[in-house]
Amino acid sequence: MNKLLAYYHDVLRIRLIEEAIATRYSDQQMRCPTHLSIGQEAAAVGVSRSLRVTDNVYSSHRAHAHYLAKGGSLKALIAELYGKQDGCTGGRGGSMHLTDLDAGFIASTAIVGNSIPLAVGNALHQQVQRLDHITVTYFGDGATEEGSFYEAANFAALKQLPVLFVCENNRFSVYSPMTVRQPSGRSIVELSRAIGLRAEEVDGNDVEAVHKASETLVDKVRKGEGPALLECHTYRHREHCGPNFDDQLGYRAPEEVEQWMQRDPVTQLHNKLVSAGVDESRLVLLKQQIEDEIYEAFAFAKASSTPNPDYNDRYLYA
Amino acid sequence: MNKLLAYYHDVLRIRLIEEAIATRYSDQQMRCPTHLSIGQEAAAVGVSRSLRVTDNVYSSHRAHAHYLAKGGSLKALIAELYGKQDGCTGGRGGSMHLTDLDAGFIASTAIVGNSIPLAVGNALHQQVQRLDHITVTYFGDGATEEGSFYEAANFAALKQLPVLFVCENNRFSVYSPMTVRQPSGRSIVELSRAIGLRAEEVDGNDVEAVHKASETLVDKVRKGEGPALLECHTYRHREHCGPNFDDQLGYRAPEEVEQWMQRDPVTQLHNKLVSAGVDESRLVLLKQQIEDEIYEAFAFAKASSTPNPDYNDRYLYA
Amino acid sequence: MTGTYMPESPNNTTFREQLNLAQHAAMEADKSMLSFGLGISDPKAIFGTTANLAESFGSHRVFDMPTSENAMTGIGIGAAIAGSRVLMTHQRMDFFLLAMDQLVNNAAKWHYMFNGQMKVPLTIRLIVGRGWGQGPTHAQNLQSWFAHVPGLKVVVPSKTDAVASQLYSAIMDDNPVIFIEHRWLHEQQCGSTSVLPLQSPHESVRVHRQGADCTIVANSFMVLEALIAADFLQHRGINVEVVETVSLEQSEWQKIYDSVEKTGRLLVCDSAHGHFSVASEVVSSVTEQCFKALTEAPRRLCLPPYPEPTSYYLTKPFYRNANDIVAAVAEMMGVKVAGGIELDVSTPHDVPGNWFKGPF
Amino acid sequence: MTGTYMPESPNNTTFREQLNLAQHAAMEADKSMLSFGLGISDPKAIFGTTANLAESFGSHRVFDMPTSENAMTGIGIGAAIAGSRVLMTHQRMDFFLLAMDQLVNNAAKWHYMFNGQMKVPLTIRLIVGRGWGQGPTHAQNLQSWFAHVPGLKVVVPSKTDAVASQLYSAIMDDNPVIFIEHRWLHEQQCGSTSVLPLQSPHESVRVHRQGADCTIVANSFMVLEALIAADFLQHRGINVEVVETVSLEQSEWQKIYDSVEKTGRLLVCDSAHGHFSVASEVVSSVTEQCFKALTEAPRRLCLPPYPEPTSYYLTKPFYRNANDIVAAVAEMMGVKVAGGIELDVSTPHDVPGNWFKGPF
Ligand SMILES: Cc1ncc(C[n+]2csc(CCOP(=O)(O)OP(=O)(O)O)c2C)c(N)n1
Ligand SMILES: Cc1ncc(C[n+]2csc(CCOP(=O)(O)OP(=O)(O)O)c2C)c(N)n1
Ligand SMILES: [Mg+2]
Ligand SMILES: [Mg+2]
Repeated sequence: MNKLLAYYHDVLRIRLIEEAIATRYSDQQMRCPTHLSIGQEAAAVGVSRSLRVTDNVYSSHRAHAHYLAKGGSLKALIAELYGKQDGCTGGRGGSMHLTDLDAGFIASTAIVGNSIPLAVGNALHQQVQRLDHITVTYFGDGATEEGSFYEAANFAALKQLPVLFVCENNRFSVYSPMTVRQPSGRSIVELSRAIGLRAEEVDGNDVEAVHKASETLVDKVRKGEGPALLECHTYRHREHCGPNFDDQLGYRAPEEVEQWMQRDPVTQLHNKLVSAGVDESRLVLLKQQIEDEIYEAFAFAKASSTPNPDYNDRYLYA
Repeated sequence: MNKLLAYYHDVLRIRLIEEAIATRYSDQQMRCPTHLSIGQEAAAVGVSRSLRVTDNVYSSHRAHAHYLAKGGSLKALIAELYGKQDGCTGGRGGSMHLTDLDAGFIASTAIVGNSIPLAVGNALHQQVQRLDHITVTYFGDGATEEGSFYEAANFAALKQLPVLFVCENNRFSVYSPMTVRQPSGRSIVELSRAIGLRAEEVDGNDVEAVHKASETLVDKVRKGEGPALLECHTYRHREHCGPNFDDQLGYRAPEEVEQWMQRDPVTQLHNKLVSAGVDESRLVLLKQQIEDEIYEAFAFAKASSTPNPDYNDRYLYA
Repeated sequence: MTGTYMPESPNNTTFREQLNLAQHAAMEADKSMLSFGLGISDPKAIFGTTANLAESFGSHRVFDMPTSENAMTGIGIGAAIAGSRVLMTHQRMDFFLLAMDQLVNNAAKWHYMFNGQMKVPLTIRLIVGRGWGQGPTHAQNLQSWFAHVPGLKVVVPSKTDAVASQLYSAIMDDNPVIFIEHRWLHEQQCGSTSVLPLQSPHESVRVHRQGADCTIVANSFMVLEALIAADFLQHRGINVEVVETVSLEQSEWQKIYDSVEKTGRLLVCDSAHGHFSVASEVVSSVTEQCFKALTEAPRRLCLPPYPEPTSYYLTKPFYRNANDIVAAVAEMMGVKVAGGIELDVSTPHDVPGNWFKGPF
Repeated sequence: MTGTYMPESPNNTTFREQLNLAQHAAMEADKSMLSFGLGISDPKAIFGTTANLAESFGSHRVFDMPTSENAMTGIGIGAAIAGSRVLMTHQRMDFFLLAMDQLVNNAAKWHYMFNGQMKVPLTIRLIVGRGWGQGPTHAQNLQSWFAHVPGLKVVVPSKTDAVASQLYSAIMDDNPVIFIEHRWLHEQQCGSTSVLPLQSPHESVRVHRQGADCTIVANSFMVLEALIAADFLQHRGINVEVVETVSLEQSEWQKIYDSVEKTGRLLVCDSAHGHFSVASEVVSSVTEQCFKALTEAPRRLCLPPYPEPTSYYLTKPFYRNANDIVAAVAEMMGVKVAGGIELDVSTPHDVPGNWFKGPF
C-alpha cells in the first residue's frame, strides 16, 4: 500500500509537471522544442526505483520523466525551459539537453540514438574503475533503428558492461508507425538477445511490473553478469513535440488511442489505490502537495534572472 | 562429375590468379593495397553459380574472387592492379574498387560495410522497377559489426527486397580475432534472423554445399519472399593485405591454421575428383589452360598503356 | 500536375509551395524517381514541402523510412547508381552527420573512381534550423564541409522566385547535389518578381542589386538581410551590389570577381560559422583574383565561433542582421550612417515571423 | 617507463618512436587513461606507434575494438565524460567519417551545451594516407572540417622533435583534440635538433626558418617540402620564412601575421584540397589582418580538386612538392630561378622512402 502510494506519487508528480508545462507552453515563454512524457511516466518511475543515486542515467529528446524520476531538480528543469540562468544548463541546452549530476542524471541528447554509446562509455568507465555503479540508457523504439544502438549494444555485450538499456516502445517515431520502419514480426527483445543482451519486455504502463523487471535486471547488471535490456510497451498521449493532443490528424487509429488511454498509468494506480481502500482525501492532499511544488517551481523559473549573452563564448573549451 | 570438374575449374582458376598476383606483387609494379581471396574461393564460386548474368553483385575490399566468379574480366583486373589504362577503372580505383558492369559486378568498395547499403539500394531499384533480377552483397565477419550492416538489413527486411547477404566469416578482421570484437556465443545467422532475414550457415570451403544453400536462398529471394543471408565459414590463408603468409606473427593458433589448411577448397575438390576416378592428366591439362589464360592476362596488363594524368580531372562530374 | 499547390497568382506563392511544386514536377517528369525521408509522408509533410507526393505517386516511389540515416543514404546512392533518380530529405542538417561516410566515400567519388562508368543522380535536401530553442544540435549549417569535397555540388537557395527551378535542376542533375534550405525561408512570399520557369538554366551566382560602392556576397537567409540593408543604405547614398552564391563552387564565381573589380570592396555574409568557411573561400578567391582592385581589406560577417545556445535570451546576439551589415559597410566606406533600420519589434528575434509558434 | 622505444641517442629517434613514447608516458602519468582503436594491440601495432602499450598497461586499459567507428567514438566520449582520459586511434582518417555525429554533435559541444559542467578529455589520432595506391578512400585529409567546428581542437604535427610533446599535450588537454598524422612522417628521423621535453608548452605556430622575402605557411608533410624549397631558394639568394600551423585555430596565428607584415608575401602550402580549406582560412585571415602589408596577391599550393587516383601513373601530378614551392615563390618574387631541386630519383614518387614496400 505504501509502495503503491509511493508509485502513485512519483507517476502523478511527473504527470502534473508535464501537464503544467503543456498548459503554459502556449504562453510562448518556453521557447524550445519540448517532448512530453505524458503517458510514459511508469517506465521512468519503475526503473528509477531500482537505482541508487550513484547510478547514472542517459536519455534522449524525451527526457523529462527520466530526469525527474532519477531525482533531477524540478526547479532547474522549469528554469531551463524558460531559458533562464538557473536552468540546469543555464539556458544553453533546453528541454533536449538536461543534466543533474548530483542526481546521477548525466545527460539527455537531441540526436536519436546518439546518447546510447555515451551511456555504454560511462559503463566502461565504471567497469575499468571497478565502481559498484551501473548506467541506464533510455531511448525509444525509433532509436533501435540506428546503427549506434546496435554497435553500442554489441560492445556492451562483448565487454559485459554494467549497463541497462531501457527501450520505451511507444509504437511511434514522430508520426511514423512501426510498419514503415521495422519489419513485421520484429521483436526488440529477441533482437537484443541475438546481439548478446539479457532482455525482457514488460507492460510499460504498469509501474509495479516495470519496477520488478528492472530490479531483477539491475541486480544482475550490478553483479557483473553483463548488460541487459528492458523493453517497456507504452504510448504517448500527446503530439510528438509540443503540448497538444493531435489525434485529429488521424495518424493513429482511434481504437488504439482509446485502448491505451484506458491503460493510462495514473488512472491505473489511482483505481488500484481506491480499490485498496485508500481514502480519496489522502490522494487529493498528495496531489495538492505536488501542485504546490510545481507552482513554486514555475514561480522560481519566472523569477530567475535571464542569462547574459555577453558570456556566450564561455565554456567553449575546458 | 562434370559439375565437380566445373567447380574445380572455377575454384582453381581464382586460386591460380591470386597466387600469380602474390608471386608478382613483390616486383612492386602492382602498387595498391591488395586483399587476396586465397582460401575463400569456394564461397564466391558456390554463390555465383546460383546467379544469372543479369543479377548484380557488390563486394568489399576483398573482392577478387567475387568479381572473377561473377564473370568479371581477368585482363581488366590485372591491368587495374598494374594501374594501367585498360584496368577496369582505368587505374583510378585499384584492387579495392573493381567493377565489370557487363558481368553484373557493380562494384567493390574499400570502407568496411559501406557497400552493403548500396547493394540494398540496388535491390530497391530492382523491386520498384519490377525487374526479375536480384542483388548479392558480399562482406566479412568484421563488417557485421558496422551499423551500416544492421540498418541496411533492417530496411531490406522491411521492404522485402530481393537481396542476398553473403557473409564470409573468416574469423578475423585484419589480425583481430572474434574475441575482441563480438560477444562469445554470437551467431551471425541468429542475429540476422532476429533482424528479419531468412538466414542459413554453411561450410564455406565446401563449394557444393555453398552452391546448394545459395540456390535455395536465391530462389526464394527471386520469388519475392524477402531478403536472405548466407554465412560461409571459411579462412584466409595469407596475410590480411598483401601477398605473404604471416603466421610467423603468431596471431592465429598453429593448430587452427593447420586444420583450416586441411580443409582447403582446392585440395578438397582435387581429392574428390581423384577419388571419383578423374584422370590426373585431365586435371593437369585444365590447370595448364588456366595458367595460359593468366599468362596472357599479365602480358596484356604489362603491355597496356599507362593512363594519362593530364585527364585526371575528367569524370569528376557526370 | 496532380495534387500540387498551385497558387492563384504566382506572386502569391511561397518558398514552401515552390519546393513542393518542383518535387511534383520532377516525379512526374522522371518515372524512375524515388523520394524518401523521415516523415516525408506524415501529416506535417516536412513543413508542407512534401505534401501530396505519396498520394500522387504511390508509396513505392515516395516513402517514410527507418531512423537509419547512414544506411538510408547508402540505399539512396545504390538506387541512384542502379538507375533510379533519388531525392532524400532531412528535417535538420544535424541529423545527416550520421551519413558522412556514404556521402563522401561513396556518392561524391563514385563517378570519378569508376572512371565515368556509373553516375549518382541523387539530391539531398538538408534543412537548417534557427531560433525557437533549436540550440546546439538543431541549427547547424555545415555548408563548407560539403563544398570542400570534390564531386559534390552544393546549392543554397534563398529566394522564392528561383527555388523551384533550383530544386528541379538539382534533382535532374546526374551528380550528387546537396540542397541546403533554411527553415526560415519556407513561408517567404514571392513578392513582385515572377517565378522562373522550372527548366531555367541554373545560375550559380545571382546579382540581385547593382551598386558601385561595395560588393556584398551572401547566401541563404543572409541574402534577405543583405537586401534590407542595401535598401536602407541606398537612401543614405551608398550603393551596394548584392551578389548571391547559389552554388558553392568557386570556379563559377566570375560574377563576384567582376563585381569586386568594380566596387573594390567586399563584405561576405555567411549563414554559418566564419572560420574555415565558405566566407573564407570567398575572401581568399576574391583576394587572389582581384588583388589589385581591392581598396580595403575584405570583411566577413558570420556566426560567432560557438554553437547556437538554446535560450531566447542567449540567441539575441548570435545571428547577424541587416543592421550589422549596414554598420560593416559604413565602416568599410569610412562613413557614419545615421540611425538604424527599424526592425519589426512585433516579431521576437528568434522566429521568422508571427506565423511561427514553435515548437520545431 | 616500461616497454617504450628508447633510442640510444635522441637524435636517432623517429616520429613513430616519439608517438609511442608519448603514449607510454601519458598512460603512466594518468592512471585513468584508456586507449583503443582497431588493431591497436595487434602485431603491427598501428605502424609500430602503439607497440607494447597493451603489454605494459593491460588489456583493460589498452584494447582492440569491433569495426564500429561510430559507437566506439561515442563510447570514448562517454568514458571521457565519466572521468577517464581517452585516446582513440584510426589507421585512416577516411574510416572516421562514420563517426561525425558523435564527434560534432556530442564531443565538440558537450562542455559548451552543458554550461561547463562536464568535459571531454578525448584525443583522436587520425592517420592520413598517401601513395602506393591508397586512392580515393584511403588518402583524404579533411582537416578543414574539424577546424570549422567550434569546440574541437585540431593539432597537426610534422616534425619529430616536437611530435611527442604535441601528442602528450593533446592527450592531457581536457578538450576533444583531433590529432592528424601523416603516414609518410612515421619514419622521419629527428636529425640534429633535440627532442622537446614532453611537457613543453604547446606552440600553435612554429617558425622553422626566418626570411624576409616571402612567408610560406605549411603544415603536416608540406612543412618538409617547404624546408627543402627554402634551402634551395636560399642558395639562390631568396630568403623565405617557413611557418608551421601546428594548431588549426586562427586566433592563435599571430606569428603568421607578424611574418607577413615583414615579408609582404604569402604562399600557403596545404596538405589537403585547396577550396573551402585551411589554406582558404590562412589567406583570408592574413588578408584581413595584414591587408596593407601585402605586396602581392597571396597564393595557395594545395591538392587539386579531385580525389587521389590509385594508379602510380596518375598520382604523379597529384601532390605538390618542393619544386612546385620554388616555382611559386619565384613567380611571386618576379624572378627566374635556374635549375630545380634534384629529387631523389632512386625513390619512386608514391612512397616516402625505400623503406616503404606497401601494401598499406
Ligand atoms: C538522427 C536523428 N534523426 C531524426 C531526428 C528527428 N527526431 C526527433 S525525435 C524522433 C523520433 C524518435 O522516435 P523514438 O526513438 O521512438 O522516440 P519517441 O519520440 O517515440 O519517444 C525523430 C525522428 C533526430 N532528432 N535525430
Ligand atoms: C570503416 C573501416 N574501418 C576499418 C577499415 C580497415 N579495414 C580494412 S579491411 C578490415 C577488416 C574487415 O574484416 P572483415 O569484414 O571480416 O573482412 P576480411 O578482411 O576478413 O575479409 C579493416 C578493419 C576500413 N577499411 N574501413
Ligand atoms: Mg517511439
Ligand atoms: Mg573477416
